[in-house]
Amino acid sequence: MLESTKSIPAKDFVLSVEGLTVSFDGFKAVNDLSLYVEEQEIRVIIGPNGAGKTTVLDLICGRTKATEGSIKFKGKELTKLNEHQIVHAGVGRKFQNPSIYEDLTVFENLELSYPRGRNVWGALFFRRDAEVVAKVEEIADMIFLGDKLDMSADLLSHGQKQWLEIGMLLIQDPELLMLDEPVAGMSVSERKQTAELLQRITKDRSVLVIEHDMQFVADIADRVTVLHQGKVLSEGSMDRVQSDPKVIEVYLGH
Amino acid sequence: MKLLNLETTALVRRGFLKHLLAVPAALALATTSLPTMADSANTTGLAVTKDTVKVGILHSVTGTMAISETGSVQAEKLAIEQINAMGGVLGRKIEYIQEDGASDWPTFAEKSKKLLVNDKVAAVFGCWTSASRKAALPVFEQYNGMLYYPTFYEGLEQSPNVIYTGQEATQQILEGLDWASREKGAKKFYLLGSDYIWPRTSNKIARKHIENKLGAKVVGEEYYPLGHTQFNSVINKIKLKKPDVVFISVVGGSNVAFYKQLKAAGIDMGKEKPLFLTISVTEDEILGIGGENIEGIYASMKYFQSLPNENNTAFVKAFKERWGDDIVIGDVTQAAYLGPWLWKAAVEKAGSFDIDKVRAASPGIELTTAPEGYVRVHENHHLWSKTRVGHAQPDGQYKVVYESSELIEPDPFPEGYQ
Amino acid sequence: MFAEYTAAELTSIFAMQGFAGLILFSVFVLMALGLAIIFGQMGVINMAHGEFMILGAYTTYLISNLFADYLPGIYSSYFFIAMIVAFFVTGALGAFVEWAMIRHLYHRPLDTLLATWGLSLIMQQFYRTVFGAREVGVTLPDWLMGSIAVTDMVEIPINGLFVMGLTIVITVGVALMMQRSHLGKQTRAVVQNRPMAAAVGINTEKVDRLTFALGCGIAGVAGSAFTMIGSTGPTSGQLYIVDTFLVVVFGGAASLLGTVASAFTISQAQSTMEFFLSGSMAKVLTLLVVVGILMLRPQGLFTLKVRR
Amino acid sequence: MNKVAAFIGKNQYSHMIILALLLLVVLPLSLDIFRLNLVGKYLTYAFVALGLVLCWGYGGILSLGQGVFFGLGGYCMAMFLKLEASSPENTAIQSTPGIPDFMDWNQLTALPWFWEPFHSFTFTVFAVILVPAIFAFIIAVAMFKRRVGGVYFAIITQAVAAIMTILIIGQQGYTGGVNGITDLRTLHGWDIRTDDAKYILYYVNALLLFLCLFVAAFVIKSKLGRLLVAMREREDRVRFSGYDVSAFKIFIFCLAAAISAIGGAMFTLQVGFMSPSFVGIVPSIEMVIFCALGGRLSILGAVYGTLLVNYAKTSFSETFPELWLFAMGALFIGVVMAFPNGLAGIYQRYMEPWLLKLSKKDESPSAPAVGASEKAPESSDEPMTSEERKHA
Repeated sequence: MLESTKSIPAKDFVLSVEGLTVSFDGFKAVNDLSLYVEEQEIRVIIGPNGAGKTTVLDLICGRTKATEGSIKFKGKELTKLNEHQIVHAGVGRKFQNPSIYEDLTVFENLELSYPRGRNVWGALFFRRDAEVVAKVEEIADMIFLGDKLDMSADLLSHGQKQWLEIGMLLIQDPELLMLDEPVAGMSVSERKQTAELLQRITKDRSVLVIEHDMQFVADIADRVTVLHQGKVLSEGSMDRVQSDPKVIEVYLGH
Repeated sequence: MKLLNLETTALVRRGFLKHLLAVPAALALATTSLPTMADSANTTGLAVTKDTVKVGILHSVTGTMAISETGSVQAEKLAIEQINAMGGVLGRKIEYIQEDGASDWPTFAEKSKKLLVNDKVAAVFGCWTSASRKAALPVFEQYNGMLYYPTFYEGLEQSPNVIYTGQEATQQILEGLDWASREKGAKKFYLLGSDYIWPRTSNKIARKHIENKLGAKVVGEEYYPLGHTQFNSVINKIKLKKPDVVFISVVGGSNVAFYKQLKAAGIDMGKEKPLFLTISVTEDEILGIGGENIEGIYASMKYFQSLPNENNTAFVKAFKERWGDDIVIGDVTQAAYLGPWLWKAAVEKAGSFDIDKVRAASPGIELTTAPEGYVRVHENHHLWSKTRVGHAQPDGQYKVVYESSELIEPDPFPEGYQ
Repeated sequence: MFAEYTAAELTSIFAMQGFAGLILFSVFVLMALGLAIIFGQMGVINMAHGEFMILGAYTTYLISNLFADYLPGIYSSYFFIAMIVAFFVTGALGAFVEWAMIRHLYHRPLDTLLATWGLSLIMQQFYRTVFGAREVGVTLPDWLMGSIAVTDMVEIPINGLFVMGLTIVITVGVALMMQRSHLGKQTRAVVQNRPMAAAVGINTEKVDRLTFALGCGIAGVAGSAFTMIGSTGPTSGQLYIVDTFLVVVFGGAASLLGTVASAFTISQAQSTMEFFLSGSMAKVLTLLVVVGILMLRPQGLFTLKVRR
Repeated sequence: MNKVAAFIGKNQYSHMIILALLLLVVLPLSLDIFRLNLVGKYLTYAFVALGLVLCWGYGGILSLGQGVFFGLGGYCMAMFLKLEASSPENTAIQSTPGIPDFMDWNQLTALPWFWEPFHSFTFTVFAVILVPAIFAFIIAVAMFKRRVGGVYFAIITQAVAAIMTILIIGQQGYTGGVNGITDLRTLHGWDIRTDDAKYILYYVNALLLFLCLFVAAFVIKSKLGRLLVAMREREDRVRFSGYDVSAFKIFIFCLAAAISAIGGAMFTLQVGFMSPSFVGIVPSIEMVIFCALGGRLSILGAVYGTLLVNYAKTSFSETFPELWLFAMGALFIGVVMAFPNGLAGIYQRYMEPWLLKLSKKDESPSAPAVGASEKAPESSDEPMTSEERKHA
C-alpha cells in the first residue's frame, strides 16, 4: 500500500482504484493497480491482449472479486458490494459483446433497464406510465433508434445492438459509465456516430472505455491509461502515451 | 403369556378340529344343490351373470414392485383356471379383470375403485406391499368390496373387507425365534432390517419376545434405507458384536447386495456362527441372490416350495406346467394361490356372491387342499397356519427342518408386544 | 460404547471398517467415473447412467450363461471376458444414443437430462420385457467369492480387492488417456474451445461420440463388476443414481481428481457414520452434509478459479 | 371483463375461458364421479406443472424435487385430517387413545409437539402454503445467493427429494412411514369420501387451480415476468441493470413451491391419503414431463399436458401395462427433441395463425394503446422463438 500514501484524497475523484490485485490460481491478472478518474472525464484504457483491461472493469463492477486493494466510487467502497448494489451506486457497464435481450423489443429492452421497480415487489407491480414511455423515447432518440422501438432486438445490426446497450445504461443515468470496446464491429459511419454519442453523454458523467481502435481513442479520450501484464505502464494524454518509449516497446514487441 | 396361551388353545383346538372335519362333507352336499338358486346368489348388483362371475386381480406389473408381485399374479390366475376347470363357483365361470397397480399406491386405490364401482367385481385378489393395501383399504371399506391379501405383513390391522391369506408378524416370527433359542441355544440376537414399517414392527415384536419370553439379549438393531446397496459396515458390526443369531428382514434389491457382501466378507453362513434367520427371503428372492450366495441361512415362514405333502406336490407340478419349469414358488405366491380357493369356499358356504354374506361365511372356512397343508380362516380374517423353518440349499430351495406342531392362531394385535 | 471389547478386537474392527470404506470408495469412483467423463467433458448429464450400468450387468449375466453352457472348462475366467464385452456393448449403445439423441441437444443441458431420463425408462422396460421383472442371479466364479483371512477377525473380501484393483486400473487408464493419447488431447481441446478445435481440423462430432461412448462403456464395466456386490434387475440402476450424481457434482465435474476426491470424502463420511449411527440416519446425514457443503461451495471441491 | 383481460393478457383470456368451460362444465357433465375424481387428482399434479412453468420455463430453474413441496403441502393437510380421524372415541382401542394409529403402533404415548398446531384448520391452511414456501426459501437462498444454477441445481434438488423420502420413511412414528398417512375421512365432520363431497372438492380444486393460473399469468405479464425471461438469456445484463437476480429467482422458486403445495393439499383431500411416494425423485421428474409436454412456457399448456399424460397413463396401463414405460420414455425424448415447446408450441405455430385468419374476418383491428409497446409479444410464445431459431 505504498501507493496510497502518496495518493490524493479519494473524494476529489469519481473513481479511485488503489492497490488492486486479483489472482487466478496464482496468476495475477491485475497486479497492484491504481487508477483515478475525474468527474466528467473520458478515460480510455488500452493495452495488448491479456493486459487485464476487461478484468479491471469486471473488478470495478463487482463481476470479479478483488484479492486485494480498494475501489472507491464517490468515497464508497465497491469491493464489498454486490453487482446490483454497485449499479445502484451509479456505475454502469457495457460488455464486450453486445449484451441485450434479443427476445424483447427495443422498447422493452430500455424499459427493463429503467431504474424503477428494481426489487421483487416493485417489478411485480411496475406499471408502464407516461413517464416511462417518455424517458424511453428520449433515450431511443439519443441512441439513433427512435424509429425502431417496436423492432425485436435481435433484428438490429451489430452496431445498433451496441448502441442499444449503451442506451440501456444511459436510461439509468449512471455517474460512471464503463464501456468495453464500444465500436468493435462497427462500420466507419457508425463509429463516427458513436464518437459523437459519447461526447454528448459525457457531459454529465465520467466514462471509462476500453478500446483498440487508436483513431477512435484519439477522437474521444481525455486521458489514456496503458495496461501491461496487469499493471499501469503509462498514463496521460494520447500524445504523451504514444511517445512513451515503454509503450512503444510493448506494442512493437508484439 | 403368549406361549401359555398357545399351549392351552392348542389343546382346545384338537377337539374343535374333529368337529370341523365333518364340515367339508356337509359343504360338498350343499354346494351341489346351489346352482339352481341362481338368482338369490347375487342381490347387490355385482357383475354376476347366469354363467360367469367377474373378479379382479390387482398387482403391480410395472415399476419396482413388479419383481415381487409377478408370482402372486401367476398363482391367482392358476387358481382361477383350476377352479373354472372344476366347474367354477356356484356353476359360474370366473372371469378376471387384471389391473396394474404400477408400484404406485394411489394407483392401487384408483384401480380398486374402478374394479369395485365400474366393474362391480365380486372379489379382488391383490395388493402386495402394506402401503398399497393401506391406500386401497378405505376404498374397499367404503364400497364394501372383498380383498384377498397375500403377503406376510406387520399385523396391526383387521378389516371386515380383507381376508389376509399371508401370516401376520407374530405367527411368522415367534415360532422361528423359539426354534433358534431351543434348538440352537441362541442367547444373543442381532436385528437387521430395511427401514420401513414391516421390519420395524417385526423387530419390535421380536425384541419383546427375545427379552421377555426367551430371556435372551438383543445386541444390536439396525435399519437401512430401502434400496441400500452397501452393507460392509453392518457386517463389521455383526462381527464385532458376535451375536448367535442375526434376524434379518431386509427386502428388495438390498437383499441381493447384503448376502453377496456377507459371503464375500468371509462369513460362511453354513457354519451358523452366527446363524442367519430371515423372514424376508423366499425362493423368489433367492433366484436373484443366487443359491450359492445364501446357502446355509434359515428362513421362518409358513410355506416352502419343497414342503413334502401331496397337496404341494400337485400344486408345484401344476404351477410349473402353467408357468414354466424354471419358475420357483415362494411363500407369498402360495398365499396368493389360496385367495381364490378361500373365496370359492366362502361363496359356496354362503350360497351367494353377496359381499356381506361371503364375509359372514368366511370365518371357519377351511382348506384341506392348501399346498401348505391345512388352513382355516379365523374370526379376525387371518388364517390359522403352521410356521416352518427352512434351511437354504445351494440349488435355491429350502429344506424344511422344523414345523410347528400345531396351527398357530393369528393375532394381529398381540398383547404385550406393542 | 467400546468398553466391552478388547484392544485387539477394536483394532481389527477399525481395520475392517477402514477397508469397508475403501471398498465403498472404489464403488463410488467406478460408478461415477463414466458419468464424470461425460459431464466434465461434454456438460451432459446422463440420467440413464444407472441403466447403462445394468446393461453391463445383464451382459455379464448372459456371458456367464454362455460359458456355463458351452465353455464350462474355462468358466472361472469368464468374468474378464464379460467385462470387456460389457464395455463394448454399452459403449456401442452409448455411441448410438449420442448420434441419435445427445448431439441434437448440446446447447440445452437441462433438456438432455430429461431426454436421457426418458431413455432410462425405455431401457428399464426393455430389460423387463427381455429378462423378466425379477432380478437375475449372476453366478460368479468361485475364486471371486472368498476372502483372505489376515487374522482371526480381519478378513478381506476378494471381490472387494477386485473392485479396488479394477477401479485403480480404470482410473489410471482414463487419466493417462486424457493426458497422453491423441483422443484425450482432442477431447480437451474440444472442451476448451469447440469452434477453435473444429477450425484446426479436429472432428468434434467424432470426439463427442467417442467421449460419450467411453463414459457409457465405463458404466458398463462398473455394472459388470457390481454383479459381485449388488443386484441385477430392471430397476437396479435406479439404486445408484443419487449417489452417482452427488459424487460427480460434489467433485466439481471438471477434473478426474475432483471425482476421486469427492468419492473418497463421501465414502469415508458415510462408512464412518454408518458405524456409529443407524444405517438410515447415516445416509441422511451424509446426503445432508454433501448438500450443505455444495451450498457453501457450489462449484464442488475442485474447481479452477477463472475469469468468466 | 376487459380489466381482467388486461390484467393477464388478452389472448390468454379467451384461452382461459375455454379451459374453464372444459373443466367446470364439459367434464363434470360428461364424466361419472369416478372418472371426474380421477381428473381431480390429475389436476392436483397440474399445480406442480404450473409451478414448473414459472420456475423452469420462465426462470430457467429446473427443479427435480418439486414432489417435495407437493408432498409437504399434502402432509400438512393430511396431518390435520388424521388428527380429526383420530379422535379419542375413534381410537378407543389404542393404548393411547386420541393419537394417530401409526403413532400408537410405534409406542408414542403423546402427540409430538409439531403435530399439535394441526388441530386448527386455520393454522393448517397457512401451513400448507407457508411450510413448503419457507423450505423452498431456505434452499433457494442458499443456492441462488451462491449462484448455483442449471444442472447443479437440478441434481441438488434431486438429492433433497431423496433425503426427504428417507427421512419420512425412517421417522415412521411421526410421519406414518412408507405407508403414509392413510384413512382420512372427514373435514370438520364433513365426510370427504362421499360422491357429493367429491363433486364439491373437484370444484374447489378447479377453482383454486384457476386462482393459481391467474396469479401465474399476472406474474408473467408483469415486468417481473419479462425480467425472468431476460435473466434466462442474459443473467449478467440483468444484474448490471441493477437487479438482484437471486431475489427474483428466490421469489419465483418459492411461488412455484407454494403453488405445488396447494396441489398437494388438494390431492390429500381428494384421494384420502398422503404417502412418501409422491415426495421422491421419480414422481418429481414425471411432473416435469407434464409441464414439458404442455409447453414449458405456457401456463395453460401445463394443465393440458398434465391431463393428457395422465389420461394416456391410465388408459395405456389398463390395456397394455407393459407398453406404458416405452410410451412414457418416448414421450420424454420426443417432446424434448422435436417439440421443446410442447403442445403450446405446436398450437402457436400451426393452429393459432389459422385461427387468427378465421377470426380476422369479423373483427376490426383494435387501436394501438400506450405508445409503441402494445405489440409487446404475448409473453408465452415470444421468448422461445429465438431459442428455436438458435437450434433450428
